[in-house]
Amino acid sequence: MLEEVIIAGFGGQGVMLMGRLLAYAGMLEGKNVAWMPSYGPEMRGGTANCTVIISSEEIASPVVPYPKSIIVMNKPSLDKFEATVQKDGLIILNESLIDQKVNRDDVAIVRVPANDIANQLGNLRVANMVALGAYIKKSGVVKLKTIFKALEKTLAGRNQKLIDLNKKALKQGEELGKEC
Amino acid sequence: MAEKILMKGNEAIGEAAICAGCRYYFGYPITPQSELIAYMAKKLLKMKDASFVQAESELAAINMVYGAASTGVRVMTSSSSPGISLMQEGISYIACSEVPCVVVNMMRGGPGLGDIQPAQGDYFQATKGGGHGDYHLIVLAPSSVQELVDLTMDAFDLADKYRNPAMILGDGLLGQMMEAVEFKERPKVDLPSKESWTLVGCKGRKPHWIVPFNLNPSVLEKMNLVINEKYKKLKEHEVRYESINIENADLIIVAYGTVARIVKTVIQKAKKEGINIGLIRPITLFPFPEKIISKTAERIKKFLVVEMSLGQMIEDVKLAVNGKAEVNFYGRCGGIIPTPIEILKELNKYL
Amino acid sequence: MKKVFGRPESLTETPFTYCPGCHHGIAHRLVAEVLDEFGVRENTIGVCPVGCSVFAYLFFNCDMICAAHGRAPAIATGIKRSKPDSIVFTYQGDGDLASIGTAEIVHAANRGENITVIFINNAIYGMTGGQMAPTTLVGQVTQTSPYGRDPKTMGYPIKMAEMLSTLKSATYISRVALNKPSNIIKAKKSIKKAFQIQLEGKGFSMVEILSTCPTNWGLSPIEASKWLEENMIPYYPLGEFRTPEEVA
Amino acid sequence: MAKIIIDQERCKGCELCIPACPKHIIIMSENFNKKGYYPAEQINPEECTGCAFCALTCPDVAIEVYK
Repeated sequence: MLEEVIIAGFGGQGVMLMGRLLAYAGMLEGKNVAWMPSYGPEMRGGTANCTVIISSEEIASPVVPYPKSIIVMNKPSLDKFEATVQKDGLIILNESLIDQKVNRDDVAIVRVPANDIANQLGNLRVANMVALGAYIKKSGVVKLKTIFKALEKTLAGRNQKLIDLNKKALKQGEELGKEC
Repeated sequence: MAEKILMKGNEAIGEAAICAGCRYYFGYPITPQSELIAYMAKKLLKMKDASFVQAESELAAINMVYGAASTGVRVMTSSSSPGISLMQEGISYIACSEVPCVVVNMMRGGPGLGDIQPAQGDYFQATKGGGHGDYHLIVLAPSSVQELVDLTMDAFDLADKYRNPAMILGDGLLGQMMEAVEFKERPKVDLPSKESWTLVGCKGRKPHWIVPFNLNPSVLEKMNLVINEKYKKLKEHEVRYESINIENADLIIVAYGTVARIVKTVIQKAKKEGINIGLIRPITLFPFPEKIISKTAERIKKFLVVEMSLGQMIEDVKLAVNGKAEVNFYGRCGGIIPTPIEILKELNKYL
Repeated sequence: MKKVFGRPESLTETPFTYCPGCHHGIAHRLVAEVLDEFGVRENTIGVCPVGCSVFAYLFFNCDMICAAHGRAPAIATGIKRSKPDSIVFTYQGDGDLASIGTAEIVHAANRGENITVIFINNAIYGMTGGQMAPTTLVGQVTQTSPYGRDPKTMGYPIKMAEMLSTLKSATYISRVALNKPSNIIKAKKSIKKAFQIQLEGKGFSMVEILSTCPTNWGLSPIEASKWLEENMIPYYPLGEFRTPEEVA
Repeated sequence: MAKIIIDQERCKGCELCIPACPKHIIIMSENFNKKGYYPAEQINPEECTGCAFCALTCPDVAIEVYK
């Protein structure tokens, strides 16, 4: 198997963390993984993105111009990456912040009101986990259980409440991934 | 088996250095390798018999390395292209003094201040000396985070073995990306004692001198010849490369580091189109794997060199091929990474 | 009769290569005597610079390393950090310390590196044949200030001891001269104090030594000593600019 | 009783020891040494007090003092 996903949003939306959790989970499930950020001034400006590759084979190019999936957390990210998604690929979009139509009819699209759900959970910052939960369910690339494990390792030392909240958000996202 | 850890390239180098016994680091922040200096600060400032200094400049940093190395400890610095240029003075002195150390260059786009995206424009600087005078570094070119780990550890051994500075030549992409790595147990290597030359106080012996000059030309020539003997030995014993499908390919691509990984995707794509491509990936850039290239050129008559520069390693490939095959070039520069599709398009021109 | 003055053990037998009357020899001897008196010769690592004293490794009877021009304090930092129980000193001229190596000396002092710096200020570049130094006096004629140093375009001579004594981490900074026996005795005391501070682990120490360069000044050694007294000392006052008492 | 020994071959004839001597008993030799310098030499040795000012001033560590 080979999954190549680009996760994009604005700085502060936690897209880098989403990617890292995904890569971590891939590793825990015995796959080859690569996580690559777009670094530099871009990180401080409007958009940030990272690429995650999960593969049962040796990972060749870490640069992915045409990903199988994208998770876009804001409008500029959809504008930037919409056209690059491979045919029969997957777009997870944050419906809360993106009101425009997607012009692709050859890919699966999952709309997630990530910010709204996060808001209901009491912390806007877990919108990223909602979107990630939906992506995990839809793509099946790793198990949600493994993401939980990765979460515990990554956020080790932080308070348990925060981990529980993130898990809750992931589960809500998973539900949304099921529905479509 | 050691546990796998998900790590950023830059941090993996730092951990590998510490595993290799490096307790001294002197450096100056520069993108895209700043995670490495931060990692060393975090670790070394809490360790006993260790030291970390954020130097006032790269110039000072490399000279702190020079000083520490002269006492016989394992020591490292790291930077990216413009910072490495500033270090050249010190590197030349270190090479002349035959003092081992490890220098990491995570290359970025140049020349000048350039940009902060990955590039391979420092190949000439790294492999031809870089500073003034006749000297070479041992240059290792990793192409994955695991190799950053393994080659960093090897770099310390090679530096000690040959009393010569060794360089890890990576790029911003390798430094920034995360992959799963293992810090494997390594077999003990027999390395020469440093006792005969280190500066540790002259108790019970004559003073040692570390002197990177001699105003008598015939003595200086002899010093150069002694150093040159090491380069011959390096060429004989330490050449490393990876080869894929070089027995009966239609065309051989020569690429190193990040580009070599992209080329692996090209090879997969080409195979689907019925094109048979081989790869020679130099792992040591100095000593350069000229023999395998020369041997392959007797059989396969088409070569394509791909670099993130406007053509630097191609000169070494041409010297190795020595007219026996056609050598073509494709490169991007300024921080642009070539895509598999454009390389595929390019190589179709030569088939 | 007992020998009361002779060659210190911390100097090799090699005759100095300096010009007749050059004060480098006196400064070398004083440092060597201090190393002898503390009994630390076998635990000392010296860093020599680029300039006339590039050959200092031939004269000091301890482990020695040659630095690139200006970089001695950085090398000394590396040595001291990796071998903190050793005694480390740099021996630098005014081109080395006050021009090309200003960054290195300022930051070594500012980090409070536990090293001792011997800084020879003779107001001129000696080895390259008498060009203007950052410490060349106003009006002083050199190869590159043939009409005298003009502060309008060449700036004023840098007072390194005063400059560095503004740094909180510098523990001991003094200026001495070698132009007559009484000053030489004071210089020795100051150098001893500087090394004492290093031995006690108290941090950065520097002794600026006003010295002559008869050859490039175009004066006899005796005239040069007089010139130093009349011209250098008024601009570069002698004394201690920073002492451990102040730091504490 | 005091005495100095000037190493004639180390001396570069810089003359710094001459004004340093409070007894004015050091002069320059009329014979040059192997390096071609006129080295310093002592006259009236009985007047020497062993103050060592000459040795202190000598940049070539060419003077030994005995007391």
